[in-house]
Amino acid sequence: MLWLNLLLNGLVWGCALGMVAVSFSLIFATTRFFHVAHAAVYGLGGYVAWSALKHGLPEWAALLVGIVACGAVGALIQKLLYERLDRSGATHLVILIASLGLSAVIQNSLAAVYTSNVLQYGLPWGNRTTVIGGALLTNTQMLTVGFGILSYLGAMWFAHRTVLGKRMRAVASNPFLAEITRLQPRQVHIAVMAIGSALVCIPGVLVPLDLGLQPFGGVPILLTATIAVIAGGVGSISGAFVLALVIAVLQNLSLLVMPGEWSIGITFGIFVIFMLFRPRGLFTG
Amino acid sequence: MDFLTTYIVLAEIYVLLGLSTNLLVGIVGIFSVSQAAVFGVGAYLTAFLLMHTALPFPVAVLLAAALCVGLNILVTLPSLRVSGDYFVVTSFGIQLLATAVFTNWTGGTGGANGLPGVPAPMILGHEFLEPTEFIALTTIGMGLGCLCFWLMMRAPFGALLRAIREDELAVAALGKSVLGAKVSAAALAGAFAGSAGGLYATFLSFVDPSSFDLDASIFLLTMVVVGGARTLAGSVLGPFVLLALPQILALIDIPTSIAAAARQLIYGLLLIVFMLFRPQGLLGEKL
Amino acid sequence: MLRISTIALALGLALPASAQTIRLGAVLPLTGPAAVIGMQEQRGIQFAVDEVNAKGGVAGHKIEVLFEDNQAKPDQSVLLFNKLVDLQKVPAVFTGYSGPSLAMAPLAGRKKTLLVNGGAQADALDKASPYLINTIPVLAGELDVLATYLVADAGKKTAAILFENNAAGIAGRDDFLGSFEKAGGKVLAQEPVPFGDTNYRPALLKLAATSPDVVFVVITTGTPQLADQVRQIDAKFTVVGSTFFSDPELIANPNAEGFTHTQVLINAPEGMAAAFKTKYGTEFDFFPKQYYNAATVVMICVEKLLKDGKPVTGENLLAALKEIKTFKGLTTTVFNTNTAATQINMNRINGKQDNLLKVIPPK
Amino acid sequence: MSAYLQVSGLNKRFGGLQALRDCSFTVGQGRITCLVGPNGAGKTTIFNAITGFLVPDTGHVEFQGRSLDGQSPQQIVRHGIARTFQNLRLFADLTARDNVLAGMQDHVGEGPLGAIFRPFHTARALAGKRDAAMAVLAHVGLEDRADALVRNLSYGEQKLLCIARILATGAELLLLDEPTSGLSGAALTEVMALLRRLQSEGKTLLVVEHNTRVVQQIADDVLFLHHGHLLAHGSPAEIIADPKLAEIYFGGTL
Repeated sequence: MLWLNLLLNGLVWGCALGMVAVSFSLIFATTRFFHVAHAAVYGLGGYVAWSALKHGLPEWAALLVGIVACGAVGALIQKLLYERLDRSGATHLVILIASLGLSAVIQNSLAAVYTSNVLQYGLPWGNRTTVIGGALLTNTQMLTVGFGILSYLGAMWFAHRTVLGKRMRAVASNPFLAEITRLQPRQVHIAVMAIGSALVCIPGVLVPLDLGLQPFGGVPILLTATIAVIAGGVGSISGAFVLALVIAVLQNLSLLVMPGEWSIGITFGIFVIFMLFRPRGLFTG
Repeated sequence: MDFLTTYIVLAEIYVLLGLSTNLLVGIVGIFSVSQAAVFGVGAYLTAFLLMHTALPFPVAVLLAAALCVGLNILVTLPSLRVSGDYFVVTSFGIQLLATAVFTNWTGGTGGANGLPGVPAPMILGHEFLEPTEFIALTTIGMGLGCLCFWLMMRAPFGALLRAIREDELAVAALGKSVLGAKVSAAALAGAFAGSAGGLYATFLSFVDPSSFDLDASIFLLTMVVVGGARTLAGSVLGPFVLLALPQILALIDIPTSIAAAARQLIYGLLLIVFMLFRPQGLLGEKL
Repeated sequence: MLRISTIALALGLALPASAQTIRLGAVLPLTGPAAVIGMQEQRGIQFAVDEVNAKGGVAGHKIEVLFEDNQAKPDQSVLLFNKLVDLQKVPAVFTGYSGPSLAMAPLAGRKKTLLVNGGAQADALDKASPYLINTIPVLAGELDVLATYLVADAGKKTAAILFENNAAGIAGRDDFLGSFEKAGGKVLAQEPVPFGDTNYRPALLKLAATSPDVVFVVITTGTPQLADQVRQIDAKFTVVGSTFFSDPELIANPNAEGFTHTQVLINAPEGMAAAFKTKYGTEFDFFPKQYYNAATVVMICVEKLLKDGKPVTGENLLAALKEIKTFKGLTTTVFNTNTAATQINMNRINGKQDNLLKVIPPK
Repeated sequence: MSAYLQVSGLNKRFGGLQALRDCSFTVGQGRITCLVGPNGAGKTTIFNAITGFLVPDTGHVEFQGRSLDGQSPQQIVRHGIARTFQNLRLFADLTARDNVLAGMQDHVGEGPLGAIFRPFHTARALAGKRDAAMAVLAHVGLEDRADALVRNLSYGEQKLLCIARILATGAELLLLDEPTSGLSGAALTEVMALLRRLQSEGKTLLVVEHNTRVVQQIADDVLFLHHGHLLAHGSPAEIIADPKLAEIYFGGTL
């Protein structure tokens, strides 16, 4: 039953994609900056964890080091680059170009330091498989699903239950009002960039654990994730996660009816048509 | 000195693309990240016409440019329904869709193998093979492009586009068709990109999807922004500077093993520095 | 080990201390997704040249290779080719990847500069230009050997193909499809994978569903990830591949057990592989070896011209190559045409060893 | 023969809000009619409905006997109706002259083909239009500020430029959205004088106005709008004298 395997594979990939989409959605909805360098931070997380592992830290500690590092880098990016640009009245295009430049800087630094070869984490337990309902799942895949759901629930809890989360949604819903009230949007932006960047480290480690580490690996994943965010309705965390799952499953199941090379093209094709009729996304937040 | 003439020929082709991108992104304010896709269609179509039909070079390029006019209008129409940030992602989508078609439609575009053996331009019996000859074609092409851009900006059409960029509603209230102006601008931008594609394919005699992917679109955007947004001078300066940059950076002797990655890193740094301290680029106006 | 150094010593020519350095060019993808191969190719060339220079160079002349990064794009390749030929007056340029090589081929002919491809195997390269020489057999020759071995010797009837969606992958698919069906087999299905994407699982699942005897895989990077994923989906078919499978990292991977592949015979003496690893920290695998061999071929031609007192130009290099015809670098490379014919072995990976099954001499 | 401008039975609902409720009125040619009413009474909504920016749920608009229903803003401007905006919406980065030029109709070279293939004709025509723009600026007293960027003009000057810009369209019915708001002293009198002068030159003005003293000085007729419905109409004296309207408008007598 090829379709079951493809479906499962799609759900696993959807969870990884969902984590990238949710983290991007948190940032994009609040700051409205098109943070393309999120793909580079995703890559950075994987390499930091890889180095921590090579220096003898246990797996969970290496992941933690990656998460903290990405969070710090996210906050720094907001403080030193985006905030300064925003204050000097930069338009969204200017901020996007700066973000593209930053992405090139980070990814090429990784390529210079770690070479462009496909690196392995070399953790044998990652590949061991267990049979679930007639389909084979590796430990890494199960971890990805686990972390995916955890991240989604965590993001929802954060956005709706915590004070900072509520402030974040306030700033997202009315940036102008936030400016003049005591919400201090600048602080919220830094916090949300830190949290979003920290969260993206998790898929940044789990995906390469399964598929190998490459410096330029983050860009295709982020583009698909932005589609999930936009199609799901900016600001809606559920929208982002659900759409990520839908896109991933569709991409995998599309193999049943067509050769693989068209699955990416089809995804973007459907998205472009979708945007023409539903410009504000499904679950407008 | 083929190296210098090749650099100038490529820069002049990219100036045509710079005019196209500047017109859309800088002047009309449609933030398109898919100009390289239209450039690609121009290149593939010209190559196809020259390789499979008896059409002379000028007719093939004009035909390709005409189709790109239509294509660019189609590509920019969504921007009328979809606002700023959302259009960026749609534009990313269009570019990736085009790359998927270039890479997989082996029948038409030669797929990932690309299309080797594109014949050199043949005008009035003279074959433009060497860069020293080809430079005449690109100089004329660029000249015509700049002339059109300059005339257009001086005419009421340019004033109308600038007004639209500031406040579409006010322009409509003054009895002007905003849609008509945007479609005309997209048509002009398409003609520039299509003809640039034709020149590119016949100069290299080989085209493959790598020249028309997302990186290429981002490179076009960066050329316009660094050279200078919204001005003719910016559209001309940008390509010459950014094409020379890798050669200039090559003069700094970095250990070969990381030299290339370091150069791309410096390239990225330049982008950030420009956006922080001179967002209007070298010769442009504020975006 | 190298014949060149021994000849130079034997002649004991008292050459002027600062004999003029001979400069060669190289246009390779050193950044971007294609860099993973371009960098290995660069290391292969540099390693061969450093070794020769350490022993006094070619007939006393030091060799220097100028590397340019084309990011695997044709316009950059043409620009940098012209730069190397015009400014640095190099007589020969190394290239990788089919696209850029095809873009530079007409220029090489017009400028009479030797264009040396040591890694790309697309069939179009064979006749692209008289000045484009391929020191690695085009894929068609290699896959013909593989297909006939699978059907005739191993009795396999049905196959499926997993190919990377780029020039090398598509060439591989077309050649294997032709050869396997000519040899009497039947290809049930084929599935592409985007270049640079190491997520093979969906494609493998689809191919496994057609339950073929073998799955032919033509991908340039990520072979270890492929092996892991084949085991993860508990696939019943045997995995077969081309010479890209002779990658030490893959051979050492337990999941690669039973992988059968052709190998363009190019093995490095023990000391060299270790020396390469200490110098660059990466394996002396397929691409570095191929470009080490390509560099050796070019240097042997240079040495012949110097000995005959002829100027080292592209034209003379091509003539020298045609004259020498058979080269004893890392492997015996025979140039009946522009594309080398080399000995091809059939190997199977067992117990982390790449065991020889059958030897097929160059035709 | 129906009135110069005939608005009948306009209704428009935005979700819960009934912005226009069976609103009907007429405007006489050559008269200055003031549209008065508390904030949110639907005054700007009426302007949007007349000028084609808003399609009413029901109701009709007729201008000089010709129906405007379903016509695009461009077509309506061609018929001779032009409006200004409460928040001005001038082109800040363009000069005063360019703002007026943007309002002028039938430019040669306003499309790409004309601009590129008939450059000399375009240049000549543009020179003519520039002089016409100067005349319009002179008409409103801004001739010495022609080349100043809008962002460098005073608020009063910007208000005058808004009127100049719609004059450039050649419209005969001018819909002015609070032309005097935020002005006082000399600037206020200057604008009021301009409005009267425009009337004397045959223009018809429909003016949204809050300042009752201005209404008294310039209005021929007054339309009192409340909750999207025409509550009353008549001479300024009648409307202002009516205690009920004052109650609604000010919550107390004048």
